[in-house]
Amino acid sequence: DGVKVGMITTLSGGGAGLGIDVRDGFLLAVKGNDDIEVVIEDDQRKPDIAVQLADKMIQSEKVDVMTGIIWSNLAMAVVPAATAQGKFYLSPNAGPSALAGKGCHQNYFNVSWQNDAFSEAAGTALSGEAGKVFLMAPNYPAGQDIMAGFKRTYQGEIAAEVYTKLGQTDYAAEIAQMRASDADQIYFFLPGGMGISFMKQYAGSGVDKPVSGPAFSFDQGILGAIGDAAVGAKNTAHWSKDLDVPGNAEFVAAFQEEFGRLPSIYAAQGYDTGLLLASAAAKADVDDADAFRAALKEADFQSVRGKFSFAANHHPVQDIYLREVIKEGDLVTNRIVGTAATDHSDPYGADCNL
Amino acid sequence: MLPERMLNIIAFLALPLVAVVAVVVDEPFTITLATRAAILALAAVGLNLALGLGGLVSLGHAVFFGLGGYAMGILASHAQSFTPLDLGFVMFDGTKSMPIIWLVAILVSALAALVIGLLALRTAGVYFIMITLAFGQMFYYFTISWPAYGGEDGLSIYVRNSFPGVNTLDPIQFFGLVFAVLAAVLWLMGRIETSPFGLAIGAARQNAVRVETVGLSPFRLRLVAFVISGAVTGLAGALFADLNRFISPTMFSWQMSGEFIVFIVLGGIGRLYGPVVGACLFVLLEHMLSGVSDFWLIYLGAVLLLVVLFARGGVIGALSKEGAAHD
Amino acid sequence: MTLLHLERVEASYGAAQALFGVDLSVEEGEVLALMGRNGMGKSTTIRVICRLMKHSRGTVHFAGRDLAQLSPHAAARAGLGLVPEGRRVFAPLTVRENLIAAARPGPWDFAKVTRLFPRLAEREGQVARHLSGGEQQMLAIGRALMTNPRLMLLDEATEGLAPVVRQEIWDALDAVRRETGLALIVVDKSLAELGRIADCATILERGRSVWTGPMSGVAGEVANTYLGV
Amino acid sequence: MTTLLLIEQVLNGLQSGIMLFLMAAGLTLIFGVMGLINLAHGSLYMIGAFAAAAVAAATGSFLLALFASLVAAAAAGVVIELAVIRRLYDRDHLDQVLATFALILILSEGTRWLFGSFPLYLDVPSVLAGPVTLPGGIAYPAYRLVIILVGLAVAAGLFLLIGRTRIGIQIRAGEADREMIAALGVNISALYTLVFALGAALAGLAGALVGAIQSVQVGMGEPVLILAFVVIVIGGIGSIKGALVGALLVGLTDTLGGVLLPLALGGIMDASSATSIGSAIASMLIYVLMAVVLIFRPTGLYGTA
Amino acid sequence: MTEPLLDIRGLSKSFGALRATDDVSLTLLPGEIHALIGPNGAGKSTLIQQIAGGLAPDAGRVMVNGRDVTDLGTADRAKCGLGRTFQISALAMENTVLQNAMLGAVGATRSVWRFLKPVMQDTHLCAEAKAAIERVGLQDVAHARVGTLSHGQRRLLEVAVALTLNPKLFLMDEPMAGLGAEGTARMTSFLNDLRREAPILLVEHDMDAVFTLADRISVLVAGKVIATGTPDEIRSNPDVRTAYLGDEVPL
Ligand SMILES: Nc1ncnc2c1ncn2[C@@H]1O[C@H](COP(=O)(O)OP(=O)(O)OP(=O)(O)O)[C@@H](O)[C@H]1O
Ligand SMILES: Nc1ncnc2c1ncn2[C@@H]1O[C@H](COP(=O)(O)OP(=O)(O)OP(=O)(O)O)[C@@H](O)[C@H]1O
Ligand SMILES: [Mg+2]
Ligand SMILES: [Mg+2]
Repeated sequence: DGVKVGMITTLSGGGAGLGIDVRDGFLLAVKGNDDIEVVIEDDQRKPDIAVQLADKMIQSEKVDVMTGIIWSNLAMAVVPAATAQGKFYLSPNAGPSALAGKGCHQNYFNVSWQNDAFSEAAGTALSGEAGKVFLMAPNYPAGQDIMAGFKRTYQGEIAAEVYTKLGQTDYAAEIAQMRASDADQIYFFLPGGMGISFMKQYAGSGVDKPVSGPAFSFDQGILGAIGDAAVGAKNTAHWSKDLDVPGNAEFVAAFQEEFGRLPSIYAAQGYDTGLLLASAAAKADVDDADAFRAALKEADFQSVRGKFSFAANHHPVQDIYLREVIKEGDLVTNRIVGTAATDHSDPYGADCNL
Repeated sequence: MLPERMLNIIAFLALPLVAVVAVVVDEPFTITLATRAAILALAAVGLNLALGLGGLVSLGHAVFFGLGGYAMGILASHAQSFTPLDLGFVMFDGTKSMPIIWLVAILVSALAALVIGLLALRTAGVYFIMITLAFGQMFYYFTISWPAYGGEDGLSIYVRNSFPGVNTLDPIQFFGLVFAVLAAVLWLMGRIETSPFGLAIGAARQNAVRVETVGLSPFRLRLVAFVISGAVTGLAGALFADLNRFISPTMFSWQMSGEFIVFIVLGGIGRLYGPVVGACLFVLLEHMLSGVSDFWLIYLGAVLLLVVLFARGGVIGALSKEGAAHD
Repeated sequence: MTLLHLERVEASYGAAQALFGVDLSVEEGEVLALMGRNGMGKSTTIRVICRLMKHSRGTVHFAGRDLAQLSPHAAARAGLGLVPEGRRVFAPLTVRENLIAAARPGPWDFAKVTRLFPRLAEREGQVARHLSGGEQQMLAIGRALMTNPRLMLLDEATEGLAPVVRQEIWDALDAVRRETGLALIVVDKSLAELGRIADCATILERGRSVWTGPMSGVAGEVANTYLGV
Repeated sequence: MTTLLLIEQVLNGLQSGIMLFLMAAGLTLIFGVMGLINLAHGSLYMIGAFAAAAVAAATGSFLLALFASLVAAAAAGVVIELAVIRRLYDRDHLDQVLATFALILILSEGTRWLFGSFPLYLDVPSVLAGPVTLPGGIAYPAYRLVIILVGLAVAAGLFLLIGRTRIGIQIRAGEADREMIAALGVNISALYTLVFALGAALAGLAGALVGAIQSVQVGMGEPVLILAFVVIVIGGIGSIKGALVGALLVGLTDTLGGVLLPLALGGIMDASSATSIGSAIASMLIYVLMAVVLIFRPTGLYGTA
Repeated sequence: MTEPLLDIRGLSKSFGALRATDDVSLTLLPGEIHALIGPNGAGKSTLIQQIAGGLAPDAGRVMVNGRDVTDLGTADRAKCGLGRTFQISALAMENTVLQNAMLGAVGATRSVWRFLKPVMQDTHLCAEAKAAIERVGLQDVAHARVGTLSHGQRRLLEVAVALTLNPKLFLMDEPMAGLGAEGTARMTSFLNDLRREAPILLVEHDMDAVFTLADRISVLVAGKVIATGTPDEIRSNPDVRTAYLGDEVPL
């Protein structure tokens, strides 16, 4: 018999785009695979609903593996309880530091990134050339994690560090601070609509310091909404649609064919998660937990990011690229301009006793 | 058309019936759903005292729900990690015992309700709605950016707390416990509603001047109702945290407060069992519709809309002969 | 010509029937006193005429039109002016705004109404909530006049007014009626004052019209049986 | 912080206040004047933004996009009023809350169904794209100046409509006693449909104007909804002047709080806790403002009991 | 001379430029009905409000039963024995007639802080409430919701609620308003008896009732008391006739 997967992700409301990408990528990867049965539920981006759904997956659906959660806070609500009950959890997005360090678990596999990863890579890549950097992020754990990641690796001066309200839409005050500061460069993390608002307003302000950030603010799903204002911005990610590794071009084409839009990093992560699962299911019976775990650990699949393996704490070891936002005809998209970090893994693994 | 009393009995017994059937056919998740419904009902029953009887439309009851939840989370996490909680004047080891947690949840939320009530009850009507919302938002943003207990990420309590004589890890036993609390609170609320206090607070909703001229202070009546109401919702918060074994700032969000109001209006304002029926129905709809399509919220919206437009007095009002309990 | 005609009108508040068969008619320029003890259906009858309530049986015709077809505002525009029981002035609006909200073209305008009630001119900018009871009553009457109706319905319109003012109002309405042919339906408790202004009377008892006749007939036996005086 | 920067931040606060007023204007009319609690205000705001984005994408004209936002939101307003709202005027506030809450679900998800789950592109017209230089050497985005002008124009227009015209008086009379104003011959149903549509159109216009410098996405209306209520309540329900003052206060508090608090706290604690605590408090600040205003003036700054 | 139960001294209240009550002093003696009449807007309701505690006076004192109550709130004044009725009915419209009367009884007996015993099963409170309802003749509609009562019935209920308080004195603002001829006659004879229990300060525009009932009459014009005296004195006072009575009341 095959593997039953419970996917809990955000499919309704404002944050649905990310969940839909993860779901579609995942389904694309396991399409036609009879070994894998998928049950999907919508968490509405509410932690308590996610917890309920996890209970449902475990108690009623009797799934073997869970996946799908987009947001750190929902992951924190669901993952520990699920893994404690012997289920496998594959994270297609979100990697809170707590689950990478002391809170790591043998059944928890992160197929995306630890929250700090992109900004650590950015810190490395920008060191030396960027001069003084102005940091900005929303005031919540993921925002603080990501800025901490940047500061950990950046070897240069931080001109200022500003934390904004989560969900803020007007950045006039921050932009004025940027203008007045002696920073040479802006590094920011503002996911979703916050990033769109900031980039548009920044473009209209006449401040012309270069901007960069982790890929979340420059992903395919939102670049269309930012438009030309984003062109030229640098960002770091483990994947890009022009990444020249086996299988990537096919994935991009298949995704576009199937869903009529370009894949985002979330779609790529969902896809990789699906591939990982399929690779393990082909090797081991999920009822034999140790064997299945070992099969997952091997990560024996062709990731669309190229080389991919798990560190001891079951978090990825992967390359992270520097991308630049460009215009291809009418399309605003990313192009790889360099490698920001090779075989990057997170610093929390030291606290994990796996 | 049934008499309202019959409906109430049916509504009340439906929950344990579902839970017991779920045990028989081995569907533990259904028990979890029933437990969730019962706890949300309890929170809304609390609000109903202020809102239905006292006319105090609080859009900030999530404050008490959240405080109950954080009382549980903080006590249990300290007990779990064996790090005492330093309150400045005493050190406290934390606890995993439900009765103590409940007591703390009730006291903390009652205290908060007292303070918020003292300030908010100076206003009335829509202003009251908004000032309670303001307090809710303050707590919400505070907990989001307060790192000690997880900030926005929230806090997991991996093992459910204990109650003497009950195996709380067993879904049906935990349900039984929750349901017993709900039953007790409903009984209490029923008594309060018909008591002299209930008569007076109900009259204060309709005509404060009238209450004053018979020598009663509407402010004091409302404050007491608000405190009791907050305490009950706080207790529900502690239970909710225990159901999920998890707390997070969303317990403080205005959407949470809004949902409590939705339960009450859905079931029928001014009815003792209104919140119970409303919460059960809402949980049921949420559960059944979410599988239908990605756009299931449209259907949920449509159902709610139909109820407001065509079922005056909520679901109970529509099904019983009595119609609107009051306007 | 008959201006208003009700025939066998019945009406209910939800399940509770309040009117069981009311017949009455008002001629152009006529003043009808609608009488009866408390709770007999006077206000309900008035509400039915103004379409604030739907009748369940019977017919209501006004100026040749079937009022059942009209919405309240259309009925008002057809020429009905209401001074409702309990005043119902627009509390948050000023005196001037209360009057302007209702205005429709005709002989009655702001200047003329405030000439009738000088007190309203003095309180022009004050919100109606803070008027004295009697001032609110004046405002309610003035407001109905501003619509320049053909038939005015006054439900206890002089309740709470000082005797001098009441006299002035009746005199004024009487004068208007002579000038413009305004018809009135008056509900009022003072038999003496009604006697001076009304031409005829209809008496209600438990939701039925039980007596109709000239105002002078409301005395002695009739008054005793139906009104308890 | 230099004086010039402080002045610029005060300006930012004021302009963000006017932007808030623009977002709250439709609600001022529907909630403040008609007395209807319309939680779907944010959804109408969103509809305006989406309509504008769709038309701008199709035609490339920002003016047409603005026009589309007005028309789409007004049309949605008329449909909603006729189908739902009209049955709610004589109901409890709570029924209105529940019904318009249901409308949020339907409208948001309906929009997502039509336009997909991803944010749409809507940008300021190219003539207004860059900054202009204000006296004192402050560079200021030209488009924001336009928003300020539109906001002030809307404020003036509403003030005149509500306070000075007969229609405004009749709307307010209708809010006080609907049955009575109908009995005086005013077609209050038609009037209310009209006003609701106007309120919706204002919400839609704000969605398009503000959407051009923010993100056009499902759910964009919800924070706006709460802020709009905060603004109106601080100012006092029913008062246009109050709404404007409330909006400016909220804008100033929010902007200056976020900028100054971390600085101020920097004097008494280390820099990183100052930024995190400072911005934590700053995010609560407008709610503290609202609570304080209501505690001392229970009916808002310009409201009457 | 007996001590006045109500003694007000120099009460003044202005709204902006308008002096609604201007240095008003009057007393209410045991067993009397003291009528307060005057043109519309003269300040009668404003005066009653200041006595009952709904409005704070700008100047002056209010003494009830020898106690200065000027600084007390409405509820506390009610506890001191002030019973009042309103010009516009203030009742709990969704409740029944009996429940409204019960509320008075609850207030009077200070039994509101009881949370568990059903109020309708309290025989003592019920008896009080029913007695009051019977006295005003509303026993037939005791279980009807107030919202379904006619205007006149509501006026009677106002009085009944005041009765349940067993007040030391009554303030009544236009109790006859809206009552038919028959109702007015009944109310008149009812108040006539009531004065033996507690004196009444009566504001009323029904001159028949006022001249039948009042022991003393004060006339308020533009916030000032222009005359106080027996009905006969007032009837023949030419100032009062021009300001208020007109030729309604025959000499
Ligand atoms: N809103 C209502 N709901 C139910 N019944 C009502 C309502 N209003 C009035 N009634 C009933 O209808 C009957 C007629 O009332 P109506 O108000 O027409 O009497 P009325 O003759 O005007 O009396 P009054 O002189 O006291 O004003 C009364 O028995 C009353 O109880
Ligand atoms: N809150 C207020 N603000 C401004 N003016 C007020 C206020 N309350 C009352 N007034 C004015 O004070 C005057 C006295 O009002 P009051 O209600 O005391 O009159 P009254 O003698 O009871 O008259 P009536 O017999 O008509 O009821 C009126 O002219 C009224 O307009
Ligand atoms: Mg009547
Ligand atoms: Mg008065």
